Amino acid sequence: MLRLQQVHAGYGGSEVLSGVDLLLREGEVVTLLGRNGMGKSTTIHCIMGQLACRSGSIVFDGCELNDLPAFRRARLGIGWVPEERHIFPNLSVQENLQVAAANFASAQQPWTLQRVYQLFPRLQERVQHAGNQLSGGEQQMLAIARALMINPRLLILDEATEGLAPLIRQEIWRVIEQLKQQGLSILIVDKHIKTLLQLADRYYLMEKGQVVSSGEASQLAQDAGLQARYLGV
Amino acid sequence: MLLLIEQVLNGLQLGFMLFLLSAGLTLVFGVMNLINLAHGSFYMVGAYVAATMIQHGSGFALALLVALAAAALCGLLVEVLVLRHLYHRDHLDQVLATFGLILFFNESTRMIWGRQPLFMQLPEFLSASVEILPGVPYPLYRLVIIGVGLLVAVGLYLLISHSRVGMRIRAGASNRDMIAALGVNIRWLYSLVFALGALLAGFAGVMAAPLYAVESGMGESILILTFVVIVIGGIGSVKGALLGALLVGLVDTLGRAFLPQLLQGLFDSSSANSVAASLSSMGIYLLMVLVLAIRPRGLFPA
Amino acid sequence: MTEPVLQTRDLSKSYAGLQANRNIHLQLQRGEIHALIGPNGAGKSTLIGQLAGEIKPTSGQIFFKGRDITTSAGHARAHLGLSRSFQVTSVFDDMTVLENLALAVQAHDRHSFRFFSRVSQNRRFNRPACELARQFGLEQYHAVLAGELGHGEKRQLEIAMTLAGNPEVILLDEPMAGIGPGGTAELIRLLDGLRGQVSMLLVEHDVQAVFALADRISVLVYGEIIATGSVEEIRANPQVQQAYLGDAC
Amino acid sequence: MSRRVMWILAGGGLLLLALPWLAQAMDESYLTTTVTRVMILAIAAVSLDLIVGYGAMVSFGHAAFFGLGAYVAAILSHHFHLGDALLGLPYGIGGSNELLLVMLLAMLVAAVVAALTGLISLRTQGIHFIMITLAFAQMLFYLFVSLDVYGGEDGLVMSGRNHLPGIDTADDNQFYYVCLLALLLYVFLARRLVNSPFGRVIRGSKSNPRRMQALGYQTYWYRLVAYVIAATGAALAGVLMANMNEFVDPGLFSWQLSGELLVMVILGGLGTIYGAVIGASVFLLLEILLSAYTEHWMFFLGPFLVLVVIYARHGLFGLLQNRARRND
Repeated sequence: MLRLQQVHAGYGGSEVLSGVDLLLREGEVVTLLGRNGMGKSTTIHCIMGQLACRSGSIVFDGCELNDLPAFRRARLGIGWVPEERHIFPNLSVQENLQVAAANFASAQQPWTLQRVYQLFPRLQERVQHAGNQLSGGEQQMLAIARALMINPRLLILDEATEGLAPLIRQEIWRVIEQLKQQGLSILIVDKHIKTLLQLADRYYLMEKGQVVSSGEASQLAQDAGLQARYLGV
Repeated sequence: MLLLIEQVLNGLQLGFMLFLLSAGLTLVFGVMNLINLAHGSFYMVGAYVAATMIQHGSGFALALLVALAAAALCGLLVEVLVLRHLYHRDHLDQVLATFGLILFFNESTRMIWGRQPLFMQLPEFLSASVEILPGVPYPLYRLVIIGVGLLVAVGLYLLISHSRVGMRIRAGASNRDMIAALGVNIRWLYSLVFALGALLAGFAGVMAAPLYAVESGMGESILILTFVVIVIGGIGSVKGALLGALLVGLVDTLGRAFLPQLLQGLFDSSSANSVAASLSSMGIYLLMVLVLAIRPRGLFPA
Repeated sequence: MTEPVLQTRDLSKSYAGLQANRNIHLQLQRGEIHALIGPNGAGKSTLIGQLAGEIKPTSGQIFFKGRDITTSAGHARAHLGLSRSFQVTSVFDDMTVLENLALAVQAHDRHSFRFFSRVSQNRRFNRPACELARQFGLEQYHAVLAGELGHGEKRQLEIAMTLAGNPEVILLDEPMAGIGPGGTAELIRLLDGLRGQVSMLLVEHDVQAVFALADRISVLVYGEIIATGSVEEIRANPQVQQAYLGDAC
Repeated sequence: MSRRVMWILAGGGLLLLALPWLAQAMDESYLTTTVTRVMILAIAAVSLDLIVGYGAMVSFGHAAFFGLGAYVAAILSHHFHLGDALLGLPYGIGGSNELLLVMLLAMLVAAVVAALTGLISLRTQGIHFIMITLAFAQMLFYLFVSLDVYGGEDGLVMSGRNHLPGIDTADDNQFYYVCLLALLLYVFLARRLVNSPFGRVIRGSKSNPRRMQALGYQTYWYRLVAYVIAATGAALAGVLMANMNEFVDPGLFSWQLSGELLVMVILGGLGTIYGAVIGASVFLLLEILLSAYTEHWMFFLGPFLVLVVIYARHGLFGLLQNRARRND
């Protein structure tokens, strides 16, 4: 469904990605691992069109994404929950959701406000609050809910639970699990490796802008040596 | 007292006209972060087209429609041909380019319509006076401008606060990249906002045509006032533009009307007149300096 | 124990109802490298901003060399000897490396209302600037525009500028961000070389760098310091494991 | 700066030096006064470049100081010829006709006004700064429109140019050299200024104000002084302009003139000093050339400016430097 081949990219004079290969099949949950600054977010920015690739190709559903502006990529059915969340601060919760609402990918069972509120009951309590009045956890829920409102076929979560209190974190994991059950393809980045490896089907491990290891998530879960080498402290 | 009511109405009329101009300008600035000095040109286009239509015997409604379309079209062309290349540029580049556009538009109108100002006749049904109070007649047309301004204000409020497009405009103003990542075609949205702003400016031009001389360069004198309005109101805020426009309209009109009398108590009449004249012309600028000295980002910073 | 060179008392900051940090007691001893770690959004940048004078605390006090500087402006703190670096590299892109450093040196002159002399030939600024460049391995870049430097060199310049005028305390905001392992090793070596010369408050995500450098570590979570101690103490602290290191180790 | 650019500048300088002779030889003596006007506006443009190009303080009211300088000259001359005192004060300061003294006073007045308005303006940033500087200029514009004592809207005629020892300022050629000297001196001083310790602080404040604060600079005061210095430059140009035309009117304060000064600076290339001179020359000469062919010259000048913005991102001087660099 999504295939990256030899993607190179960077900011200004520095190269952050030096040849990233990645594959994600329909219905799969794939996690992108690695320490800070290894190129996970940059990879996602390239997929979303926030950063231009210098070379290489990114294909989604048979479409070469490199030629497409960001909004076309979204319309192909890629939902994005950015690391910084980027909630629209001056819009209410409901407006943050409505602003995105669209069914470009013509989903069978489109997401509606009701469905989203079912998923995140907490958001329903705060419908009229402005985006900048929400707590970090609520913002994260809203960011996920907003991405769902465009009825994506692939959901990309960058630092899905960073900086969140444990209870909220569990809530987010529960929702992601639920989305997985519904058959949504997911590409996810997070720091909570254990939880991630239980959730994900496969993993990609990044180091210095390249994928250094990939495979079944369950395998990595057992490979303490590999974990320590690339992820440990 | 009667004079006061009349002058307040005059002030409101000027205020609402300024609002029509400021709304578009402030939106364009707030959403696209673009300084457009050529905004007054759309006002001029609206006035010229309407005046010409009327001179050739067209009805007022038709003239209005064609003028609005012309202004919006000009706006669209300017956005697509020139300004689109400047969104990521320095404000200075935008100032230079739109200054160039002013020269172009002013000279174009001179080439088409000549140097003589045009005058636009009011249609009869608008040229009447109404008694606002027993024995106090007031030109209907000015009241119509106030009414139209109010309607546009309400319309814009509904559009921006309660429609999908409005949500996108507000969202785009705070985070352009995110709104694009949600599948919104930001280019198209920008063109739309820009054309809407141009249309409102053209509308103001049509409204102004019967009151003032229609001439090349008419856009610039009012443009400066418009900038004062949006800076006072807080750039990017339509609410601020409304408040700022009414403030500027009232301060300017009332200052001109009453300052000479007020100052006559202090000075002898000839110097009172001259001081009053300069003070009342400076009034709105004093207002702006005062507002910015206290709130450097205007009354309603977006 | 001697009096800390920099300390905070009950420092708090809230933005429109959101608590960024709360009741921070932090003590930086003279000469130590003190690391501040914690997840994103834990309030580290807010704390640095408060210490540097860019963010006004809602309540609490900051003491520098025994003196209450809570209300001093940022530039005044710099003159007292409290200097900072930025998380996003913040150099003067349109000036050369040497100009960047010389400008940092010049800041410690009494004033710069000198309108006629050629600043590029000013020895008093250039000599310490060259010295800093040498110390940070930037000699070969003297005449290169800072904007054209590689990311790692830019980082080094960023920190070199912080050291102009011999400050007593430097606040380093994520110096290792995005410079790759080679650059990190080099920077660790450089900072290690400064040990004892200058006290450092180091905000850093790269825990390995932190463990290599820090004398003491404070852990900031949800705006509060949940632990302070030596590297071993922090590594062993179960609360820290849970809150920050997550289940990664 | 590359050698080729140096040659071009030197060539331009020589041409300027020889211009009055050339003009006479070609029997086109109006050229001399035209170029005098260009040089005077170039001084004003250079002074604007000091703050816009080096300090990112985009003033849309620079003409205010230009106008102030001009009016100081005209008013002093007015009282000098009437033989009465300023502001009707019985024992007050009288008028003056000494060019150097007039210049000094004009710069002083501009400095005071700039300091007062700058105190407020510099609290704002970006577009707000643009607009507040415009507001102050408009206020002065209306002030002088209503000052009936000094001609109000109609302006004030000077009875002859100011006096300069040893020089007949009434002679257009000699006045030309006075202005040329003023321009060269001013460019020299401006170059020294931007390369001084103060200049580097101003450049730093433009490039990264937050870092400047963190380094220990109180940027506000440096910016204010730069603003005042720039104002005095414009006032100097204003004095010369009043002398050249022997006439002043409130149009000298107009926002159009402020806008044109900005255009000259951007057109020439920001933050280079020489660029401002080139920009002023090209803008005014283009205006003169085009208007010789068509009365609708603005129809062509407008799009030209747009094209310069879109395609020559660092102005004409930048274009020149780039070409030189490519050829070297």
